[in-house]
Amino acid sequence: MDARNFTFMFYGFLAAWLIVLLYVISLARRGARLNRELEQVKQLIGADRASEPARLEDRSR
Amino acid sequence: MRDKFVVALAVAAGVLLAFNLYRIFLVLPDEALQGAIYRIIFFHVPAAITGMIGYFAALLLSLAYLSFGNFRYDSLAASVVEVSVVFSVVNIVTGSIWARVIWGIWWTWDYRLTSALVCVLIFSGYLMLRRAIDEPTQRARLSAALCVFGCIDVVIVWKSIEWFRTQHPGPVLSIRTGGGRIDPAMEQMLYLNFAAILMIAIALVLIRTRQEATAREIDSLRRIANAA
Amino acid sequence: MPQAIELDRLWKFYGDYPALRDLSLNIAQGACCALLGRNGAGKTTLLRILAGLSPFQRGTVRVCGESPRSEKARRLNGFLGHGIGVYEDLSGLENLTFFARVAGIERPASASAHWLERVGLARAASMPVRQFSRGMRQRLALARAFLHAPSVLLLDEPFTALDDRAIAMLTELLTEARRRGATLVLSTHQLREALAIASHVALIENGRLCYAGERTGDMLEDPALLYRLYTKLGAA
Amino acid sequence: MKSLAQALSVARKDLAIELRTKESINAAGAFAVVILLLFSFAFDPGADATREIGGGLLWLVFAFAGALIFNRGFARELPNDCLDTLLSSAVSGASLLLGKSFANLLMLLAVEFLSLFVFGIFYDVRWWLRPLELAALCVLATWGISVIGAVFGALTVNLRLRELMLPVIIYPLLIPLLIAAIEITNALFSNRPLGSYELLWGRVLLVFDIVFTALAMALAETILVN
Repeated sequence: MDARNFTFMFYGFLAAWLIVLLYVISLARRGARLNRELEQVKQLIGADRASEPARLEDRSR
Repeated sequence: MRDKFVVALAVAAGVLLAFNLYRIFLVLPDEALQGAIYRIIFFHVPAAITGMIGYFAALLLSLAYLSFGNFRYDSLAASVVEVSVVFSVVNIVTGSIWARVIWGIWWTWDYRLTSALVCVLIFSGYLMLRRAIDEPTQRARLSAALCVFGCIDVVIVWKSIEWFRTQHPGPVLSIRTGGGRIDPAMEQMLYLNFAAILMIAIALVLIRTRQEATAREIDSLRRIANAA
Repeated sequence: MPQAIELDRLWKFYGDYPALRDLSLNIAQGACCALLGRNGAGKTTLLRILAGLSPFQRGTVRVCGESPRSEKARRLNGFLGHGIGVYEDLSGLENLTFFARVAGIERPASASAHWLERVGLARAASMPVRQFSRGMRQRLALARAFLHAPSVLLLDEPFTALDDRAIAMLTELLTEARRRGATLVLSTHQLREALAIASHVALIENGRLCYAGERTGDMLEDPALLYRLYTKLGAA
Repeated sequence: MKSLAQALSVARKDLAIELRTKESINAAGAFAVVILLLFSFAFDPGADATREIGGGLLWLVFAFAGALIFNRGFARELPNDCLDTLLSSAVSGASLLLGKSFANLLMLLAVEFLSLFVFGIFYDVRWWLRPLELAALCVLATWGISVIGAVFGALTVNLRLRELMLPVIIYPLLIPLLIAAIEITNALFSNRPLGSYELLWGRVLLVFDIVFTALAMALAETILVN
C-alpha cells in the first residue's frame, strides 16, 4: 500500500468511526437514563394510584 | 420483534462492514494519483448520501406530522435528523482530512462544502430547539415547521452556490455521469459500503425512535402523576 | 334554538396525555354556561380551544357553526383570560383604538372614546397603561374585551382578582350582553357568584365531562352539590 | 386586503410602542455602532481593504443587530398575555406575522441607516455613490432577514433560553441571503457596474424573499397557535 498518505487515511477512518462510536455511546446512555426515569415515574404513580397493594407488600416484609 | 429486527440489522451491517473493510484495505489497489487516502471516499460519499436521504426523509416526515398529527412521524423525523447530523459530521470530517492531503487545506467555501455545513448547522439548531421545548405536541409542531424552513433553505443554498464556485470533484457514480469516471470495482465497493452505512443508520434511527416514544410515555406519566 | 358552541367527542392531548377526553357538549345561543371543576381539570384548556388559542387532536369544535380558528369565529368571540391583554406602553385610548381597528370596527377612535367613557376612564385616556392603578387596568381590560360586541364571550376566572367596581361593571356588561343574545362561557372557582348568573353548568373532572345541564334551584342553595354527586372526590 | 390592513395596524402599534420605549432601536443601534468602532480600531483597515471587507462587515453587523430587534418583537406581546388576546382576535396568524415583519423591517432599516453613517466616517468609504441600488438592496435583503426574524421570534417566544435559541436558528438559515447581500454590497462600494454575477445574487435574494414570505404565511398558524 502507498505509504505517502497512509497516516492521513488512518486518521480519516479513525475520526469517522470515533464519531459514530461516540454517538452510539451517547445513545446508550440516553436509553439507560430514560429507562431509569420511566421506572421512577411508574413507581411514583404506583405509590399514588394503587396505594393498597403497596401497603400489602410492606406488611409482608 | 422489533428488537430482534434491530439486532439482526446491526449484525448484518457489521458483517457487511467487516467484509467491506477487508476488501477496501487488502484487495483494492491504490488509486493512481491519490495513493492510499482515496479510500476515505468509501466512507465520505456514503455518509453524505445517508445524510441527504435523512434530511429529505425528515422533510417528508415533518410534512406528514403537520398534516396528520401522528407522533410516530415526529419521533421518526427527530431520530432521522439526529442520525443524519452524525453522518454529515462524519462526511465533513473525512472530507476535510482528504482535502488537507489533496488540496493542502482543511476547508474551502466550495458549494458542496458550504451546503453540507449549512445542513449541519440548521439541523443542529433543530435538535437544540427540540431540547428547549418540554411539551411534546408543541415541540412536534414547532420543530416540524423549522424542518420545513431548513430543508427549503438548504435547497436555496445548494442552488445559489452551485451557480458559482466549485473546487470539489464532480460526480463519479455512473447513475449521474453515465459511467466512465470511476473503476467499476471501486464503484461496486462504494455501493456496498453505502449499503452497510445505511443499515447502521437505520438501526440507529430505530433505536432512537424507541427512545422518543419512551420519553413521551415518561412525559405523559408525569402529567398523570401531577394531575392526581 | 341554534347552538353557539358545539363540541363533539373532543380530545386534546399534551403528547400522549389526554387533557380533554371525549368531550361532547352543546351550548345554546344566549345561554350562560359555567364551567366548573378543580384546578387542572381542563377548564382553561377548553376555553383556550374555544378561543382558537390551542389546537386539538380529535373530534370537532364549532363556534357559531365554524371552526374556532376561522375568521368568523375569531371575529365573533371575545376572550378574557388571566392577563389584561393591553399594552403597558400605550395609552388607554391607543390600546382600545388598536383593538378596535384590528376588529374592523368603523371609526375606531370614536368607538374607543365611547368605551373609555363607559368604563370611567375618559380622564385617563391619554395616560399610558403603565401608570394605571389595578382597578383602572381591569376596567380597561373589560372595555377591550367587550369593545367589538362579541356574540360568544369566553371568560377564564373573570371574578378572581377584580376589585368591587370592576366586578359591578363586569356584571353589568354580562347582563347587557345576554340581553342582546350573546352566549357566555365562564370558568370559575367562585361557585356562588358563577351559579347565580349561569343558566347552565358543565362540570369537568380530569378532562372528562361529568355533568352538563341546566342550573337548578338546588344548586343555588347548595353550591357543592354537584361536586358531591358527580365527582370521585365528592364521593370519597 | 383586509388582512394587509390588519398587518399594517399591528406594525403601526409595534412602531408606536418602540418609538415610546426605544428598547430595540437603542440596543440594536448601540450594538451596531460599537461593533463597527471596535472593528475599525482593532484592524484599522485602509480604503482598499475596507472595500473588500466592508459588505461582509456591515451585513454581519446588521444580522446581529437584527437578532436583538427580533427577540423583542414577540416578547413585547408577552406581558399581560397580549399575544393570546391578539391571536383570539380577528387578526389572522398570517397578518400578525406580516405585521411583525413590517415592524422588524423598518426598525432594522433605521439601524442600517445609522450604521452606514458611522461606517462612512470611520472607514472612509463613500457608500452613498449608488444610493438607489444600495437602498433597493437594503430593502430586499432586510425584508428576508425580517421575515425569518418574525417567524423564529414567534417560534421561540415561549422557550427557555429564547435569546440564545433565536440566533442559533436564524443565522444558518440566513447564510444564502447574507452571501448575496455581501457580494452585491462589495460591488456597490467599489463602484463597479453590476454584472451578471451580481444580478445572479440579486436573483438569489429575490427567490429567498418570495419563498420564505410565502412559507411564513403558510405556516403562520402552525407556528403561532400551539
